Amino acid sequence: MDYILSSLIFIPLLAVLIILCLPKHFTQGIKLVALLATSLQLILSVWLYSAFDASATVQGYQFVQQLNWISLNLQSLGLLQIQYFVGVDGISLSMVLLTGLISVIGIISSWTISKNIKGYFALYLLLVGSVMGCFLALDFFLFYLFFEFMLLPMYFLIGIWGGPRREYAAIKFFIYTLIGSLLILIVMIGLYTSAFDPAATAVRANLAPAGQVVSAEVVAEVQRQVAAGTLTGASIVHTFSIPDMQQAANFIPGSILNILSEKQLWDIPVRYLAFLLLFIGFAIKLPVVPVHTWLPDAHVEAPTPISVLLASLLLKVGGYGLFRIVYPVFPEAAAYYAYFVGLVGVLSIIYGAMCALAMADLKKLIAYSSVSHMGFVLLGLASLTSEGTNGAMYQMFSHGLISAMLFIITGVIYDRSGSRMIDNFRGLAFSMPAFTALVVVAFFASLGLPGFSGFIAELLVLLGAFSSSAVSGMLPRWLAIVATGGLLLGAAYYLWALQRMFFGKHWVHPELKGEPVMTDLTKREYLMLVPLAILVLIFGLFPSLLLNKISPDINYFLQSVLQNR
Amino acid sequence: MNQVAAPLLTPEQNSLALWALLVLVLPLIAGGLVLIFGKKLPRQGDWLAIATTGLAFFLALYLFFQVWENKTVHVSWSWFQLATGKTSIISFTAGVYLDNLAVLMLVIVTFISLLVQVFSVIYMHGEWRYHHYFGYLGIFTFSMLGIVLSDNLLLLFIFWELVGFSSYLLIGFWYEKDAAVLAGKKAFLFNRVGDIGFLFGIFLLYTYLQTFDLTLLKNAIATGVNQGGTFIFPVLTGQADSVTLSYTLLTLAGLGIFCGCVGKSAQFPLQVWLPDAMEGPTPVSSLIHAATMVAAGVYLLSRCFPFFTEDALLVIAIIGALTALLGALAATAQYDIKKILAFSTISQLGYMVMGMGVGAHDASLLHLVTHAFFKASLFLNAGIVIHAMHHAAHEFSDEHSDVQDIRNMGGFRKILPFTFYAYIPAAAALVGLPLFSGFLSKDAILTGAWAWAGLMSQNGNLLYYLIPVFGFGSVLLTGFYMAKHCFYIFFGESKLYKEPELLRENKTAEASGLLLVPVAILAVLSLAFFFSLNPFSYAGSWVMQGVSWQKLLTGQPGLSGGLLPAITTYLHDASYISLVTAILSVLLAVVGIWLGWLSYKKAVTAGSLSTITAPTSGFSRLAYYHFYLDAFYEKVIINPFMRLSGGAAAFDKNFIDYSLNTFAKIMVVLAKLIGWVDRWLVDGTVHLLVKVAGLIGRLGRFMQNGKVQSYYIFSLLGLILLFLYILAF
Amino acid sequence: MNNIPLIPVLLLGAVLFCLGILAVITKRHAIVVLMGIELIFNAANLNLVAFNRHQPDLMQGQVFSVFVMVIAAAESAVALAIILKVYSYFKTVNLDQIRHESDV
Amino acid sequence: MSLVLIFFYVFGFLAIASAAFMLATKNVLYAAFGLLVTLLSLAAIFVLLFADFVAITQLMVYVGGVLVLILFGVMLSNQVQGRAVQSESVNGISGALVAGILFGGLAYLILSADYLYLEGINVADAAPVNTKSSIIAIGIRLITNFALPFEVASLILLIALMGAAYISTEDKHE
Repeated sequence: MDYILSSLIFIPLLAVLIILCLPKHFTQGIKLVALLATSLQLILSVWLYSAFDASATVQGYQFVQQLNWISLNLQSLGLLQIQYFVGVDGISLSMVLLTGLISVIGIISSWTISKNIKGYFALYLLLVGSVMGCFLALDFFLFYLFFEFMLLPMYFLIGIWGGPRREYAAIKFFIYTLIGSLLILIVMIGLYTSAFDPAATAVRANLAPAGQVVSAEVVAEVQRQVAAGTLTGASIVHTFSIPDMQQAANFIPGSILNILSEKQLWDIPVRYLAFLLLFIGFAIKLPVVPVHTWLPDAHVEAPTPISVLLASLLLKVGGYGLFRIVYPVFPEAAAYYAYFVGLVGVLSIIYGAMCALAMADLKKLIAYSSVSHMGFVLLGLASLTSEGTNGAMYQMFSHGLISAMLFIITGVIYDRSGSRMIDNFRGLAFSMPAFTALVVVAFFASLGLPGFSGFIAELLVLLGAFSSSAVSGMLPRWLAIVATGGLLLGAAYYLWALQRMFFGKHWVHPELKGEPVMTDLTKREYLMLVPLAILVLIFGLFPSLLLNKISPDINYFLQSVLQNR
Repeated sequence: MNQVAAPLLTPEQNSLALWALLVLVLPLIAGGLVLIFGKKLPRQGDWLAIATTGLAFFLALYLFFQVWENKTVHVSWSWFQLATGKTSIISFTAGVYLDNLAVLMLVIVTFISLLVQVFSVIYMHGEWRYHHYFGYLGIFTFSMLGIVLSDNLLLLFIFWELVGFSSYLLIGFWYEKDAAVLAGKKAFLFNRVGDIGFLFGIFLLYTYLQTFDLTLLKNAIATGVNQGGTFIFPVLTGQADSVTLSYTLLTLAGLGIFCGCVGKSAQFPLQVWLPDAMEGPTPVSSLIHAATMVAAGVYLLSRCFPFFTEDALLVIAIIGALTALLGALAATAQYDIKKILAFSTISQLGYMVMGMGVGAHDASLLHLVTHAFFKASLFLNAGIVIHAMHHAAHEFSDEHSDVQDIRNMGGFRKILPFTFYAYIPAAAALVGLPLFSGFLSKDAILTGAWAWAGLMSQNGNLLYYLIPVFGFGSVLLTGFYMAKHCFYIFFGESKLYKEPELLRENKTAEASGLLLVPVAILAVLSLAFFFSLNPFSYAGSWVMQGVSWQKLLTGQPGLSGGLLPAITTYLHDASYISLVTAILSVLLAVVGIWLGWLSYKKAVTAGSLSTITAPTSGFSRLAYYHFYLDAFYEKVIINPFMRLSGGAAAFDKNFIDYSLNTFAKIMVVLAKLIGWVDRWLVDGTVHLLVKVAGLIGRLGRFMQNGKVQSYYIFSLLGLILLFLYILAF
Repeated sequence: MNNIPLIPVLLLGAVLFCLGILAVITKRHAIVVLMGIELIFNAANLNLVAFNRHQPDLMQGQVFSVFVMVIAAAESAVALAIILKVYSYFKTVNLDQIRHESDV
Repeated sequence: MSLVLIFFYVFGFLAIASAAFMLATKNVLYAAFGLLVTLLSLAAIFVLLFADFVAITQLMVYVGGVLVLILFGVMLSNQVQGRAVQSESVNGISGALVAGILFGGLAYLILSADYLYLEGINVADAAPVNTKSSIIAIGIRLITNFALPFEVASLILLIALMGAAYISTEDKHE
């Protein structure tokens, strides 16, 4: 199974081609192809999860596939080298698993889409494939390619299949994310001009035979020679490889992002500036207050399955980018700005929760709760402690599951009544008891009730943030204390929503179109919600299922950041 | 990192731990099954829930006899691990810890849970969501047992939250009633406020001592050396250096943990949720909001006793005393039977907490146990009364009268004699009359408080005596409100429903046996005899001896240092305190009862019994509205916060989004402007060039018109120009 | 003296030349244009002959005027042949019309 | 004023007038006759300028050849029977302008040129009058100094005649 990662990426893309070949009215076939492709992806990702060896090596990218893709000789500027470089480690593993899961759920949720089915499913699978690519790419260029590739299908999925203000939302989403990508692009180019690939350089400088694995000594020798300035110009092979960029020794002396160069721009070291740019780029995706306003609009206008994908997967790309690129490449800037990052995280937690408290639209409430919960990711990351970083990763995974549930729940209500306003419903527990039970599960999971995965994540994050001042010295304690307010607020808005919508005497606003019949869940909806609920419970009771797999790699990440700060 | 310093586990210990686990999960399994399949099971599965709880109870008894005064069992398993540092791992464990206190609580919880479930079979009969009720109870029992069995603070916190959740479900069981749903929400949120403080306490301990495990923490604390305001802890397992912690930080950690107790045990200032929680079914109030869950705070204090510094204990004592007094005061003005009991619960919990604070650790636990029985009994009795009232109200199709208002009752001594005789011992125990269990425990707490005050005030500060004074004051008030409401309920004439038979199940039986048996058992257990062979002295109580700090804390009082031994010594020296306390408390209780009788008489003569109105005057109004704490929170915290939230949302919409949109609009305008420039300047220039070129072209075309003569003209013109050029230059 | 001064002769030549040009330019009839050309030739000849009066050594003026006449004769022969051919083709010798008709 | 000069002016005027008539008339035949008069007048002027051979050649070639050719052309290209061959004018203004400017220029040049500086030209006083015919001199020059141009001219004449003959033949295959 050497090609498992590539299959994960390209199965959906292949399915896109198949769907495009199918006749437009053959809707069942199109849906089945999409379901099959995503199911295959799920099976492969579960297989990947089971085959992933957590104990193997300290820095283990596994199932690596590395092919030269674009190679351009720029004469004195060296060699431009873009690779098809994919691999999986603990950090990406959880996200791959999540992507596999959520994409199947999303397909089931998309089953009722009736408008231009062919286009919808083609775009959907394109999106899924790009997300998967994003999580697996180890070449920055490849990552960026997939990152940008996600934008387009998302734009159309919101803009065509969305609600009444879909154009506004789609454009807002597009512009926000595009600005983020631009910032990332700037830093990517800067990194590219600064970093080199020691192994390929060795081959090019005839220090090692081609076609063989370059030994560590030769790599060290090349790094030494480049640092000494004896290897320069044409013989240096520039690289986009993220693992290469993570080592300070792989930066060309005198280049703008070399850690020793101390170049400054507006009195800020360029590396710090690059960190900030990258951080903002990914923070927009995460999203983080105050660059979060695309999220509520996009969520409210997007159709249910797309909301699910957006909340469960796309937001995670931002956090994943921080883990995979921003922190390891700029560890000293990360340490320098830890306070700032933590502060922004706490701001998101509290501000998002407060906004959620004031929302009258259930979907908006959940969207803001996403902002709040993703703040925990930042807080955990900023703490730079084992607990915090593991918690942040776990929060990404857990939020992926829980937010999927939450958005499906709003979809269920919207499907029946065409409204999502909290005030339009009372006492839904009477007409939809099973649904209400699942809503209670989802809400309590999201507000961090022990036993559900969200609790473990938030506990670890808060623990990390709290102990950070004593352990890594990153965050002051009050940040954690304020962040805990998010737990309280989370409980407040969820319980309030529960009270207003589901309890009390049964009543549905009479002016809703067609006097909706609030029937209980259909089989299809059970099929989406119940597995998610079970997973949320399982990962809440047995966090070792995931943490034991990912924590060695997260620890490696953490130690490399802490050593290089 | 913190490999559990595992004592060699014998197979016996392992098996005991597994039995304990079985006790833990039995109610959960039953609850889950009933929840999911309840509708399909015969009798909606209540028998399943009761049977498993019964089984759990017997298993608990087995564990009790194995462990009590015999051994402690501590088994822990790795739950999940995080890699950290070079090679080490952080291990989060989950384990079972059985000692005297744990097994005692195990028995109490399973026992009361069993009784309450039996009681509920009739009480909740015909309820629309009958099986949900038993499912929720199962979940609750599971969570409560989890608190009791947990060997570390994290696990304890988890179950702590879970009991909050099951409490939320049960309070809001009748979710068609808005008040019930609101009460559930309020309970959960107020609990969460406390829990967050609890979390900080745990975090503080974890940050410096690197473990959640209670035993390890206790051991670590025990090794701490107090050096003038800071504690120095020697090298702990897996740590490089010794840890130095300031006294303040440790006090804060202790107060953090105490916050959990404040929330769950309804202490001042978070006690407001408990009266509202009475919206839940009465058996639930009995089990959760009287006997077990609310007492969990006291259990927590006992478990974490070594982590409290002297200052922390002082705060605990003050809060406890204040709560006891405030609860009692509020109870005097209530007329709702459940509200009275709820406030009395608050007051009694205040006693226990105060007991913990003053170092009367074992007395406090004794009160926990005795209170669990008599308060459960009171609530169940109240349940029967309410049930009867409902019955009558149903017969009369009376939907307006408040069936829980004691002014609507009266004369039940004759109508429901059995209930009366079950109610009185429990009430007497609550008031603290001799021969009843409450006397023992209350006496113990008050003695402890007095001794503590005496010890502390040796520096001349007599303010410490306020604590026992508050305690004694509460005794008086307790006597007053208990007597008063007993007179209202059981004496005189039935005010609302004159026909006694309407209130009874049938002519022969006042209520179903399933209601009466649990009540009877609990009433019997309100007698002091069961807790101490000498019903006048708590000193010989087997419970107190079993849960004394020497035994529970293995003789390590922890951060409070010499306080506990000093109190013991002080009490030993001033043995009169015990006697005086006993006499004084009984005296106060009797005075209270007499005052209650006077108040009842006065009401009867004034004829104000039948006027169902809220008190309008002065203090009683203040007490009736619970000192306006709710309104205070509403006005000072919740409303401003909601406004702030609305402000945040408006800020989001009107500022961030607005500025964004404005920015976008400016960009669009700019783009339009640039578009205009593009069209008129850039394009214009190009068009001009095109026009010029076209003109030239047209000129060229005019010349190249295919007419040979024109060509001739032009060539001649050219010639002329050439001439002119030559001539001119 | 019966000598004719140079300048009046040259002016006469200039006048005839210009009239010839005017004919070439303005006339639409091909043959009239041809006439204009002949006129121009004659004006040139007049100049040649006039200058020959003042530089008679080699008689080059007169000799060349003879050449010019030869060329003119040849030219007019060819031109008329062409005109006739054009006429048989377009049925007109009007220059503008010929242009229009060949413009298809 | 000598008689020669008077004659010159008379013939000069006649030449200009007839040329102008040629321009002015619309009738092509009239124009041809106007040209005839011009040519004749020029022949007379040639005589006055002591170029008897040129004058005779003018009469023979132009009047006898070219003009007859033109007349033939006029007649052959005139389909309309019984009506004068018309020729309109175009480009009146521009043509007059150009011609006027040209004339002005030429006149300016002629009048302002300083002939004294030209080698071998005497403006005021022409060369000694050689009353003898110029035929001998021309003949000698033609076969001595200007033999080559003479031959070339004859060749051109030949080619032109052949060309004219070729062009005017009807296409057989048409």
